[in-house]
Amino acid sequence: MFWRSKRLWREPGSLKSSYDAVIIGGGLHGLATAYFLARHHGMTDIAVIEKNYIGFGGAGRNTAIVRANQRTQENLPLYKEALELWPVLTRELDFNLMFYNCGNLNLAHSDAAIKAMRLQVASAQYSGIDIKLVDPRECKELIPALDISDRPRYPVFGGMFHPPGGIVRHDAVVWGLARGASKCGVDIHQNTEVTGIAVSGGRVVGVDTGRGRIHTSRVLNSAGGYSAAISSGMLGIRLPISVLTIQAMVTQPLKPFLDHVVSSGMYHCYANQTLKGEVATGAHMDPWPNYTTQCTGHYIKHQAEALSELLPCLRGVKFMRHWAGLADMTPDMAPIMDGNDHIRGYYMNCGWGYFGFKSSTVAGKYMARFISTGECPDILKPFALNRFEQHRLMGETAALVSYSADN
Amino acid sequence: MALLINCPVCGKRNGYEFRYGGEDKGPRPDDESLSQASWCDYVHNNNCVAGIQKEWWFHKDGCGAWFTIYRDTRTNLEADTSADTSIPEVK
Amino acid sequence: MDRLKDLPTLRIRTEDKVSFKYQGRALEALGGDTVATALFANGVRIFGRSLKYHRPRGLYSLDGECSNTMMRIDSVPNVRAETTSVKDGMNVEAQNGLRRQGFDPLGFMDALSWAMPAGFYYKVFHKPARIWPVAARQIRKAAGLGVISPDFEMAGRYDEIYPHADVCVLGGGPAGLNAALSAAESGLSVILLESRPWLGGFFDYRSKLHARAAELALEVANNPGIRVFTNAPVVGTYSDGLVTAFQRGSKADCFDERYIEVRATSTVVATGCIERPLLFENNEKPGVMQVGCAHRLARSWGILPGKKAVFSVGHDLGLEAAIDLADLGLEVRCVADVREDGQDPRLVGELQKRSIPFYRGWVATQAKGWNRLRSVTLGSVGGAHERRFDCDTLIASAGFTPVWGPIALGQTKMRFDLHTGFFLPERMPQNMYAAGRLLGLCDPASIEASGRLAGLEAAAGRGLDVAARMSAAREELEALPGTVRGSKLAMAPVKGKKAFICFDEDTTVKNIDQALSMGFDMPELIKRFTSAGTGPGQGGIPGHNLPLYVASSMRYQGEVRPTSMRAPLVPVLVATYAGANHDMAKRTGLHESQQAAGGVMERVGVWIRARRFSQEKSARAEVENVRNNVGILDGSTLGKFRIHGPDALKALQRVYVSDMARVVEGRMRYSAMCNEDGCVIDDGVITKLGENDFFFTTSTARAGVTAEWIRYHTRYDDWDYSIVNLTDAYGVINLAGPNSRKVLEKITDADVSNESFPFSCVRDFHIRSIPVRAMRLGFVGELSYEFHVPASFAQSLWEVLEEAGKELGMKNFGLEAQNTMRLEKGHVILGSESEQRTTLHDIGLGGLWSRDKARWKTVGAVALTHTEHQRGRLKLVGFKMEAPASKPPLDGSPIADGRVKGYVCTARYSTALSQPVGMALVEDELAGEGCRLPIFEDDCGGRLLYAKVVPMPFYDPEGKRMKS
Amino acid sequence: MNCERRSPVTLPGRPARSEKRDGWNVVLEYEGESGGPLLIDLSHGRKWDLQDVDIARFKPFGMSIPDDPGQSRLENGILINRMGRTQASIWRLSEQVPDDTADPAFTETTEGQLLLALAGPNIFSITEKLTSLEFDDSSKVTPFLLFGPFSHVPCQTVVLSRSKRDGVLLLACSRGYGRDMTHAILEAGREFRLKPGGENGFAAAMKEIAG
Repeated sequence: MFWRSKRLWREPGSLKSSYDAVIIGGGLHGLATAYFLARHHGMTDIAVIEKNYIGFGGAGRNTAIVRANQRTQENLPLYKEALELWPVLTRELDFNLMFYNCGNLNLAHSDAAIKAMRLQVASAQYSGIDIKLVDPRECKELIPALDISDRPRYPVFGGMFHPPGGIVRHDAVVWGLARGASKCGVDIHQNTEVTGIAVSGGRVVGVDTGRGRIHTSRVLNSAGGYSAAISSGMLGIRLPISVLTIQAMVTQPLKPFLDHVVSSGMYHCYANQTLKGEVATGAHMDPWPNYTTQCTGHYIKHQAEALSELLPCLRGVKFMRHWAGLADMTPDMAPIMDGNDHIRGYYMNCGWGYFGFKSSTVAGKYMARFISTGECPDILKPFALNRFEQHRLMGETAALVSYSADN
Repeated sequence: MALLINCPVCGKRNGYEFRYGGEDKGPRPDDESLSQASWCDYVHNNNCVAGIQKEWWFHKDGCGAWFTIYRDTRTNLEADTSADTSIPEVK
Repeated sequence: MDRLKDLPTLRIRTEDKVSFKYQGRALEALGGDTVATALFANGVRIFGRSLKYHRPRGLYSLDGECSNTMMRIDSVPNVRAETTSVKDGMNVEAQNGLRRQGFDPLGFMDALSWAMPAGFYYKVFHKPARIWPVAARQIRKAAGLGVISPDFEMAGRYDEIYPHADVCVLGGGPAGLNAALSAAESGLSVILLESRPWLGGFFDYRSKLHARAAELALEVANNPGIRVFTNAPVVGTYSDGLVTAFQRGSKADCFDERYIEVRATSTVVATGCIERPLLFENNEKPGVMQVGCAHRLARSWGILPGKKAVFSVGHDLGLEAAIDLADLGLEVRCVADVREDGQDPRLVGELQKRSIPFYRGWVATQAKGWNRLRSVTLGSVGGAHERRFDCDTLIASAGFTPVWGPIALGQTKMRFDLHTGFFLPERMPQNMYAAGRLLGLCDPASIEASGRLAGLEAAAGRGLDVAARMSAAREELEALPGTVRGSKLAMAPVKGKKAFICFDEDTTVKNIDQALSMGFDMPELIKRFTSAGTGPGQGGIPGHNLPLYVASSMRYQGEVRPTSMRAPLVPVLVATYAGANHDMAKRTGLHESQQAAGGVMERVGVWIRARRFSQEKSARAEVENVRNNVGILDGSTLGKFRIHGPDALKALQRVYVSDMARVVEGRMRYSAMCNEDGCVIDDGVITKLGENDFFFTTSTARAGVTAEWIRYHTRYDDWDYSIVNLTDAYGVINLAGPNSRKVLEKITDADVSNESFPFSCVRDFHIRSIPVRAMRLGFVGELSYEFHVPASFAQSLWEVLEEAGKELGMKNFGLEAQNTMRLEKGHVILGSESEQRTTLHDIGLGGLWSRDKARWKTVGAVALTHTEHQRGRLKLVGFKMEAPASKPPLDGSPIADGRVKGYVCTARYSTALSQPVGMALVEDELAGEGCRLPIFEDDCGGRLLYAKVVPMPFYDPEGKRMKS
Repeated sequence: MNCERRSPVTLPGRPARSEKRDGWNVVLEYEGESGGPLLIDLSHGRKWDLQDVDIARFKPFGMSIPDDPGQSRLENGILINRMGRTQASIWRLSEQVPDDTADPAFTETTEGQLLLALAGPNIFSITEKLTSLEFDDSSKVTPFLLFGPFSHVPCQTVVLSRSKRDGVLLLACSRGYGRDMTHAILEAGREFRLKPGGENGFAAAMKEIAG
């Protein structure tokens, strides 16, 4: 009765020889930009080109956590708006994105961490975001499985609770945006790999793909983990990005016992229970660049060690599936949204690291405005590439970089 | 993956004993010759090659040596480059 | 139920009675039973309810390929009853609403399945928006299988091992055993991992091959080069020969489960096959089971699977099982074989001999019954003929599917092989060899030969010269029967709604059709859309059928590829992965005495240190004691290094911002290190020991990476210098306060007067007979000595000082008191008064930078030049509150003036000044003296605190006290 | 005044015999040592770090430095471990020999390190529960040095002798880890009846190696 067994998005068939804009990457940022361009800016002659299938990369590999408790006022409004967009898009796309608004609890395990959290909490409150500091007892009330005794090597000192956050069904976002964009006329070309970006006279003139040249004057590089390789390999623009593997895993499904997303920077660990009942957990990165998306035994063991202390009841639960994705990390853990500058018509939206999911829709919204007008919207200006040469890193990480030789 | 890194002192070891030290960019240019842009390029920017790159590693849990290897970022395997001179040295 | 007796293949000990509880009932099992066989022997047929439709589910396989038999055992959820040995006193409970057998209040869900097509949730519950939160809660309640209590404490002992071998053989069946033997006979060390409790694989339970299995197992056990782990499922394979597994311990072991990480040069994969489920209507009814399940149930555990059985199979093992089970007393109503031809004629003859009707080219199309199977309809593969049989058991199997997880995890692509009907690797991963049934072999001799060959291949891969033996083994294998033609049937010829492709997720063939029609045309995407294969069975049931079915569908254009394999290949307890999880922290030589003195100990990086010595958070008494009297602090965690050699000075010039050539013997120099961005990463003092011989200190946090840092930044220079990390070699005791000299004078003969040992100098002398290097520093702003003492003497020195300070009332102080006092002095702690983007200039330490040493290419110097006069940066300032009676603002509170313009780094009540003081990083427009800082604390309800920028230091600005 | 020197660890055993040596309290023997492997605290033994580009020119205690990193040399109770191109560690495992380390290229590291010995049956079954380092690498000749993590802590380990699972192994790590490292080893060794051993037990094992 409910079912219309129709394709969710059109099969575009052959690749046209020209488009008004070409978007590299059929991930969330690419699809969202295409959707906003087509639906809100009247640019419908758009190709999204994707090497694999849509949602193959980070879009389908993240653990779907959404929140708006960033540290700096440059980031806060962006993430705040992103959070507010889920219900809007659910309605607009007529597709249930399954935003489960369960709230996020971040734990602090030292006075210094409490201090860092206070800055985050108060800054967010100042920006009108709902968040508060909580003490260990309140943490325990929120997450009864939490060990707040002094048994763990890093006892819980407190935390910050952020009710508007939660989790979203990531695949639904991919499919919903693809369907929405496709309905507005966007062509989604899967199994189509970009092989070059043609520039003439300082302007973008085309995109070469495994299926031929597309003439276009506007191209967006939103290829996630591959953005930096595309930028340096095809345009000679080297970016301050390292592409690292980030791993995550789920346990077997359980009846609900974990009602909020819980995370701990100290333990490099977050956990949340999906609507299916699985506990999804991850957080740490393998600190060497690679494109393999391979998992490591080391990592899943580390995760088990961390969970054993943080949420000890999980010791009786089994891991079921472990996977990895790519994170394009910048030195200040903030993205690069820039373009139409040295090369007219070339736009980039990359360097999201592991924040790419929660921000995808809002980044798409403003990148669409940027591309359609050629003028960078104010909200994106702080994310310009030149901040790195001007020694103005964003300050999204509270801690001193403990050590990273390559930065 | 079980990244193995070949330490010139200790031999093949678990990659987690090491710390990655970045793409090999050569010695830093003299202070005077660095503009903001070229400074940034040396310090922050990377090639991010999906392929073989020359890179630095440090044996932190072992002998404490810094050394370079060639590694294929698509497989995480160390590359035998003895016969291959086509791998570009990064500027 | 009476067990079959006197079978040589039995794995139960009839004299060994085990009692356990199931759903509150006391039941009896035999030694050697798994929970599943024990329950089955006790007449349990419904083991669980399915996740979505609450359909009754029974015993289907015996190796845990699906969630049918997952139980809650001793409060641990989702335990596979098939692979868990039953133990005395065990408490077994069924999951997912199965309160009593045969009744489930949510059983009606099955009737509603038509309303829940694939991707159902994406299409509903979001209009109107307000119903979604309610729906989400309901979905959550209905989802999930097991129950875990938040306060559950996992019992048991868990540890880990990291063994090495030349060859790691996965699977202890006939191929694996032979591989292990031939590798070991070549002189290699071998580790053999077998998930079942015994070796022998599919030889073990078969009447004619059982003896051979025992013979091989004995040979392996007697070979000193082979280390066998039974009860040890492989969970992951990784590149470079890493294999992870775990072992279930027995009573005799010192562990319940043990995490295993094997490092081997070569890996032989001999994991055999599991059965490929037959897709037909109600193909998962209790009473439907796989061939191996039925056969092993009888042969290993002495239990007949039912009374009247129908067989619908696609391979000779099915025929063999039918014959054998018939001989053991099962009434076999008929045997259907999906193959038109190709059967072993001998087996067909045996069926005839027993008058068992045999249908070639027939297959089960429908099972009937609710809680129990009542009848089965068989049909010809073409769909032309049909017959119904009453029975209580249907033994069904479409064919085999190789257990290729360990190969697929080795990063190789799997492709469909038309002959065997298997997914086989396009190429074997490096140093990995395959043997046995997973190649498609079925003949016992061929399987053994392929194992021997694989063992030799592994030996050759290890560099041994076994070429002659290898070619002999290859010839032997080639002379034997090759791979068996597999059944390619994807689906029985029915238009069923309830043909389940994935039991765990209740995904039907129809759901797959729906997904295909919506444009999901790749198995991997269909998996995501329909959840097929994402359940606790780890894809064991749908792993083969899903891609095969998709490929057989007209819509699919691409090459048939299975969905991705992911570790762990079998579910592993978090406790098992965590293993021993030893807590490794560093303690100073004074740890015990600090603790005994009431120190509140905390982790600080890798160390454990005393934060304070009372429960009073501000440690005010400790502060006052240091300010007015004398206190003592354990500072041993400070980083300490010696750098020496001809180029030592050059190396220091490279990393320190100051000119290190100006460090002279006998005096300390304070300086800082920056990263290339000009941001301060460390500070400390440098002292000169001799020509190109220096001793320097670093912050606690940096001690572990300092040598690495210096070596990194000189890596192109080929400089000759040596660094020795002496952090642990010296205890550091800080004696501070106006009375500290009085204490020191009592216990040393050295002249410690201000004249001969002034501020910022360093002296070596003895305290009693203990050698110390003393430094006069002023971090807390009082007369203060920092004693560096050989670590073995640290506790003794502490005792000497304590004794000497007793009459003055000397007391311990901790990090919190130190923090307050250094704040009063305006001294920074990196990470506290700085963040990632804070430069030396920002923090007010620009004066340390010596700009005339460009030739040393000092790390950070270029950025310091670029940023020296840059506007719009956060600068460190001192502040006092406008209302001196106000409380100190909380650390981390933003300075908010229309927008966030900085934040409070540290603020404390200063007893010495009788008012709060603090430091903040603020935008330079607010950094001028007298600027007003509006402070926005969290939960302040819009009421700001106001501070004003004042010069630092707050306390003793001339530094008279510390220089006194 | 009591100016004794303290080892980073106190082993959980009852000393049967001990002696004062240079301020250290050295346990020579613990009660009930016999049978099973021993864990012996040798932290009081003097240790030096030697670094020089031309390291081969040094002859500490009259011994030449092993040629290649990873090689060790044991003579008259002096163990020299070649750590790298320019670095060696020298451990004095016996009191019999006078010092010979005055050159500035030497830095005494006695105080900075925990030094333990594992000796007896099954010690490599114990170590494999704590590290993935490969002590049974047949290409290495005893004594040899392996640098690497034990239970995540960087260690210098020297295999003095080995046969199957048995042998004598030395382990050095940062002093601060003393308590937790000892605890981890004893925990791992429990199934093999690992016990605290006195210095005499080590001397006996050394004699066996020399013999």
